[in-house]
Amino acid sequence: MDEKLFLITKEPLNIEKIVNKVVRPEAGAVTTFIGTVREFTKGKRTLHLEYDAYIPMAEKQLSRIGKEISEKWPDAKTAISHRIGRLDISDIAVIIAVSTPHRKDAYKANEYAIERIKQIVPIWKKEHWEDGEMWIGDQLETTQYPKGHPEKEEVE
Amino acid sequence: MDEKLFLITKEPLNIEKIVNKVVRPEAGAVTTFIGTVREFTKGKRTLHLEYDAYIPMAEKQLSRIGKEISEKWPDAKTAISHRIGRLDISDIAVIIAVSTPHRKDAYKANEYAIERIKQIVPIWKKEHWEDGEMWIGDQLETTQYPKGHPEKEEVE
Amino acid sequence: MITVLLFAHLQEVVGKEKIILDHAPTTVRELKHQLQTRFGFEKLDQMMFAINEEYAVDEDLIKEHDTIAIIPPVSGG
Amino acid sequence: MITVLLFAHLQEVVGKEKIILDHAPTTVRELKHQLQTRFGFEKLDQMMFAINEEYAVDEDLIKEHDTIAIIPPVSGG
Repeated sequence: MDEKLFLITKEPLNIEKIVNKVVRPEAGAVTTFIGTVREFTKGKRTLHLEYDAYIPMAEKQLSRIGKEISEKWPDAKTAISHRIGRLDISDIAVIIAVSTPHRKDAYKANEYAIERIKQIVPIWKKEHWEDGEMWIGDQLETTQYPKGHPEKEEVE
Repeated sequence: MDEKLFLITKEPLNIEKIVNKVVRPEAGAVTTFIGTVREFTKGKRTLHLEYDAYIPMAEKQLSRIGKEISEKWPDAKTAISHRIGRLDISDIAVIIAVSTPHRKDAYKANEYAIERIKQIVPIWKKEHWEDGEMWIGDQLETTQYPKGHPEKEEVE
Repeated sequence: MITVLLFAHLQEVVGKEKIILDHAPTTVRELKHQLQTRFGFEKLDQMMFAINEEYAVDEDLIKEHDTIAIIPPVSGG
Repeated sequence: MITVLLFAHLQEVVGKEKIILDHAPTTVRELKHQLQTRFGFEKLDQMMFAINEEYAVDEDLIKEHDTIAIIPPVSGG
């Protein structure tokens, strides 16, 4: 199960395990992005977080991001795991690992992955503060989907 | 000893351990760069590598890179470990971990670190091929140090 | 019959993980209309919709036994 | 007396990890000159030099008991 390259899981994430999914003799560089639960956002203190996902679709979307990366950077190999359920401060929510023969691509492809996750993967975060809680939507705050769907180039 | 943020070591590198040196409640993003031994470079097959370092100076230079990063990205925290001695294919030679409150900085600061390592840290790699061996110099192949020293902005 | 899956705050507001509709609306647009008029859903223009785990546009057709998901702006990562 | 540390291919070519000089040359430039004439070192212009673990330029002064390192182009990472 957790040998999947693209995984949504309730279990704590292990960096080593995810990196090992992409390490290859022909790759000299692996970049990882590790998203952890931050305590303060714009001065407001988070007690803990809760993540929900449309699991089968989220895994499909993660794997589509992997495919997009392979199209843009043909020698890249990508693995992404996202945790759901309750997470405490400094817990790891997401790990993206990308291996490439040369390092510049590994950085670019990795950053591409996190941006795409925030656009197209059906995962939602609920913030729990001292004085309340809220499901957070549209972190990028750049798109409003006036037509009820992402633009063509975002979903194709 | 291996709680040092900037370390040269003969021991295998552990990603989790190095990431944990920079995880903080105020940081939501950690990027890592993991440099592994690549089997083929420009079509030539590497059997294994050997790294040598001027250890005390190399650790000083790594820690100077950490300081440079803190000047450019004041909220960043950096840890770097570089392994020396004999390394086989896919072994990890270097791990750079950078945590920041926001992700864009974590990518930029991390990439800055690997570029600087290749400029100013006294570590040398010896390639062992099927038909010979050689100490590799000046991987960037951009500088020749005609004056016998790096330019001012590189060492200050 | 179609299934409409709810997530995040929608799931909490409606108090259910899914809604079962006896008759499949013809399109996503028609489904949105029904959700608004029959169930009082608001701000559906800010939601994405998926049919069988793939993003769908207003014009996409809905078939019997399809699974539709209402997808609020995502906030993973 | 000063110590001159050698690394990588220089260490192998010379067959030693360091050279001890009885008298400290006055500057890095003067040291380079001695290394060339007395020990036959080549391509020193392509090397960096460090005095006591800090990069040094040709004009930098060398003192008694300093540790000098000859630093070939680096290839870590």
